[in-house]
Amino acid sequence: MDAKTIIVKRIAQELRDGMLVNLGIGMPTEVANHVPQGMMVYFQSENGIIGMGARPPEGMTDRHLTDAGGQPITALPGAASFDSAMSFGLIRGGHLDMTVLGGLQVDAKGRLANWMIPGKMVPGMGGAMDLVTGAKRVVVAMTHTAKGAAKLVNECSLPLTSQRPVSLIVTELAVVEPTADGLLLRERAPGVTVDAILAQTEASLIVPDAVPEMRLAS
Amino acid sequence: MDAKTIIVKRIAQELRDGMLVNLGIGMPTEVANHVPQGMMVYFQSENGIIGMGARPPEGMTDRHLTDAGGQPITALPGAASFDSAMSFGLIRGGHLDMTVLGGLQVDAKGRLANWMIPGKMVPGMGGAMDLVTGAKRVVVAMTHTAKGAAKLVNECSLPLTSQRPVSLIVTELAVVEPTADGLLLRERAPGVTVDAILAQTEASLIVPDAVPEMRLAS
Amino acid sequence: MKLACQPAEAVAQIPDGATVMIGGFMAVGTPERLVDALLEAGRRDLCVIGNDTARPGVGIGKLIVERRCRKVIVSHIGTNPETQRQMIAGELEVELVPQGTLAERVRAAGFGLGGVLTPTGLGTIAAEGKPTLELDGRTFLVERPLAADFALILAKEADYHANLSYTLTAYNFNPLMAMAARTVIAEAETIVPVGMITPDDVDTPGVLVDYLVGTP
Amino acid sequence: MKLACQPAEAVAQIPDGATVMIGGFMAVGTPERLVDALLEAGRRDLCVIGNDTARPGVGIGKLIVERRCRKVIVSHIGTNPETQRQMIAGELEVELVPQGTLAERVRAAGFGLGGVLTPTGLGTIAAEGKPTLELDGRTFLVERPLAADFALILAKEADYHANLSYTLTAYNFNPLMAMAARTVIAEAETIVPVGMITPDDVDTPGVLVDYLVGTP
Repeated sequence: MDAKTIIVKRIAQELRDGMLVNLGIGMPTEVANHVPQGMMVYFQSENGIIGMGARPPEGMTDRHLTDAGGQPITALPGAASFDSAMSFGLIRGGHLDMTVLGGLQVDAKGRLANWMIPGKMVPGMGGAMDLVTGAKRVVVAMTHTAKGAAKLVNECSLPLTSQRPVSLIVTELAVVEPTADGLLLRERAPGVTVDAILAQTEASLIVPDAVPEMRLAS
Repeated sequence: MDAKTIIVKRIAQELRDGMLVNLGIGMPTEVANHVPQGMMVYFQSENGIIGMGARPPEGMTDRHLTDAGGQPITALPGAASFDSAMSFGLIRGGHLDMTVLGGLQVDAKGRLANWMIPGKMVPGMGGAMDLVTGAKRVVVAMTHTAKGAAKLVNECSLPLTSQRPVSLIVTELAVVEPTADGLLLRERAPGVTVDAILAQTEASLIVPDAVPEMRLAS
Repeated sequence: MKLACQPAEAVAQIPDGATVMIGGFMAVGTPERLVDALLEAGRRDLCVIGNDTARPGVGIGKLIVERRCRKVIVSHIGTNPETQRQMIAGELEVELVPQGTLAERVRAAGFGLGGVLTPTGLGTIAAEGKPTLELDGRTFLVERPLAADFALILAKEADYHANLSYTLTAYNFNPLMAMAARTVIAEAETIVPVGMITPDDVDTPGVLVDYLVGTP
Repeated sequence: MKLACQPAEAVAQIPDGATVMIGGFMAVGTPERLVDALLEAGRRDLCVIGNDTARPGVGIGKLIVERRCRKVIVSHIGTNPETQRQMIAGELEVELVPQGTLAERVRAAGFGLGGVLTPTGLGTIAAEGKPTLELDGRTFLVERPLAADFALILAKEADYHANLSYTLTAYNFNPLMAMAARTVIAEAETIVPVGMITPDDVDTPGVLVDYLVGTP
C-alpha cells in the first residue's frame, strides 16, 4: 500500500455516521472514496454546498457546480447550497464535525503550518485558518517527512495556520495525537517500528508501552 | 382635515420613486395609502418582506404572511422574503431610504424618544433603535402636543431611542427639521400661525422670515 | 438525528431551567406543537429567547401566561400585557434587546463570532453595562453572542434529511436559531421526499437539525 | 435603477482607481461579461475584492494578466501564478484574508456592523497590525468591515424588479457583495417576468441593484 493510501484509509476510520465533513484539496479529497459501507457522511465544500458528489459524467457538468478547486462535481439528492457567509458559519460556528487538511509542519504543541512557505510559495490561506480554528475535529493528512526532513517538529519554521492544536495527525508511518502533555504516538503503520518512527520525527513523542498497528482493510 | 390626515399626507410627499421605505405601526402605516400616483415605492416590513401589500380579502389570509404587528397582509408581485438578520441588515446597513415612526418626544438636537414611558409603558424597543440609527432618513409622525404638553422639548424626559438626530418631524401644525444650528421651522399647517406653533413648542425653533404653508392635496 | 418523532419525545430532552430559543415574530413562524408539548411536559424556569412574547395564549405567550419562564430575552413585549405585569411584579426577568441586535447576537453565536459591533443602542438604556469599542474614529457597542441549549423552530417544509425551508414572513429568527443552539428541534408543516426541496431552496441544512417533528 | 443595459454602459460608471468587488469562487459565479467590459473600457489601478484571483484569463484572472489592478484583497492566489509573480515583483499589492473572515468583513460593511470579532487568524501572520479585544476571558481579532465603490455580481435569474437568485456553488460572495457596495451592477443569465422568482427564492432584493445587465 502506498503512503497516500495508508493515510486516507486510516483517516476514513475517523468518520462517523451523520458527520458533516470538509476535505481539503489534494490527498484529503480521497478520503471520500473510503467511507465505510452503510455510513452516511455529509461532505461540505466551502465554496457553498453540503452533499457534494463525485465528478459528473462527461457532458453533464454544470458550470455553476464545482468543488473548492474549481473542478466539476455533482450534488447528491438532499444537497444544500448557500453563500460564503453561511458556508463559513458552518465551519467557524462549530457545526463542522471534522476537517481533513494537508500539512507542511506540525509542532510539539500540535499546531499546524500548512499555508505558505515564505519567499517560495504564497498561495494564501483560503479557508484553512477558519477550518483549523473552527472545526470540531481537525485531522492532518501528511507524509511523515518531506525530502528527508521531519514534518513533526519542535517548532514550526513556517507560519502557523492557527494557534489551536489539531486533533490528530495521520502519516504513512504513524497516528499521532496532540495532548496536553505533548504528542502521543497512538498507532504505527503495518510493519513500521516505533524506532523507525522516532528516527523520522523531530518533536518528542510520548510512546506508550504498547503502540498498536493501524488496522487497514485491504 | 384631521390631525392624522394632515400628518400622513404631508409625509407622503417625502416619498420618491424607487425608495425602500419602512413604516412603523399605527399612524405611520397610513402613509402607504397616499403614495403619489405613478410612483413605485417598495415597502419593507421588518418581520421579513419587501413588497408588502394591503390586507387580503376575507378568506385569503396566509398565516405565514403578516406585517410587524401580526396583521394579515399581501405580497405584491416582485416581493422578496427573508430572515431577521437580512431584514435588519437592510435597515442597519443604510439600504433603507426612509423610515416613518411615531414619537413621544423630540429634543432640541432632534433626538427621538419613542419606545418607553418608565413605570408606565415598557413595550420594548422592537426595531425602533435600529431604524432610527440605521435608516438613511428618519421621519417622525406625531401630534404636536400630548394632553396639552409639548412634544418638541428642550430635553427628552423619556429614554432616547437613539443619539442620532432624526431627519424630519411632521405634526398636524408644522414641519420641523433638525439642523446643526437647532430645530428649523420649515412649514406650517394650513391656517396655522407661527405664533400658534411656538406657543405649543417647548424647544426653541429657528423661524425663517417666511414659513410657507404645507401644500396638501385634498 | 431523530426523524419524524412526536413533539413529546423531542421536548423530553429539555430540562427545567433550560435556555430555549423559539422562532417566530408575533407567533408567525412559531412551532406551536412544540410549545404545547413543552407546556404539557410541565417544564418551568425556562429562559426563553425570541423576538417577542406574542399575545397571551399564542406562541411564546402561552409559556408566559402559564408562568413557565424565569427570564425572556426579546425585543418587544408590548403586545402581551401579562409579560409586562409579571415583569413589574418582579416575577419575570425581561432583557430587552433591539431587534436587529438580537438577530445579530443569535447569529454571532451560531457563526462563531465573538460578538457584535453596532451603533444601535449607543447612548441609550440599551447600552447600560455594556462595553464599547472605538475603531477608526467611530464608537460601537460590543454586544455578546446569544447561544442556547435548545432551539424550537418552525419550517414550512422538511425533507427526509431534515433539510428545511421557510416561507414569507415566517423565516424571521428560525434560520438563525437553527445555527445557535446545541440541540435543534424542528417542526415542519409538511415533510416531503428528498429532492422536493432543491439545494437552492434549502434554508437550513439538515445536518443542523437534531429532532424533526412532522404534522399529526 | 437601470434595467437591461449593456455591460459597457454599466461599467462606464466605474472610474480608474475604483474599489470593485467581484463575485465568484475560482470564477464560478463571476460575471464574465462585466469583467470583459471593464477590460475593454480600459480601466486600471483598480482595487479588486474577491475570493481569489482565479486562473490567468478567467474571471478576475483576466484583470490580473492585463495588469489592471494595483491591489487585490482575496483569500487565495495559489491558482494564478501571474498574481504571485506581480506580487513578488512589487507590481501588485496583495492583502490575504482568511476566507471566512473575508466573507464576514464584506457582510459587516453591508449590514452596518462596526467590524468582526473572530478567533480566526489570532497568533498568525493574518493578525499582524490588527487590534484584539478580550471579552469574557476570550481573545478575538477585530477585523474591519470591507466596503466598495462598486460590486459586479452574477445571478442565475433576475426579474424586472432586478430581484436576483443564485444557484449551487455560484452564490459564494455574490449576495454579500450586493449589500456592501455603493453601486451594484448585476449580470443575470436569464431575465424572467415578475413573479417567476417567488418571494422565498429571491436572494438579493431588487432594491439593492443599480444596473442590471442581461444576456446578449
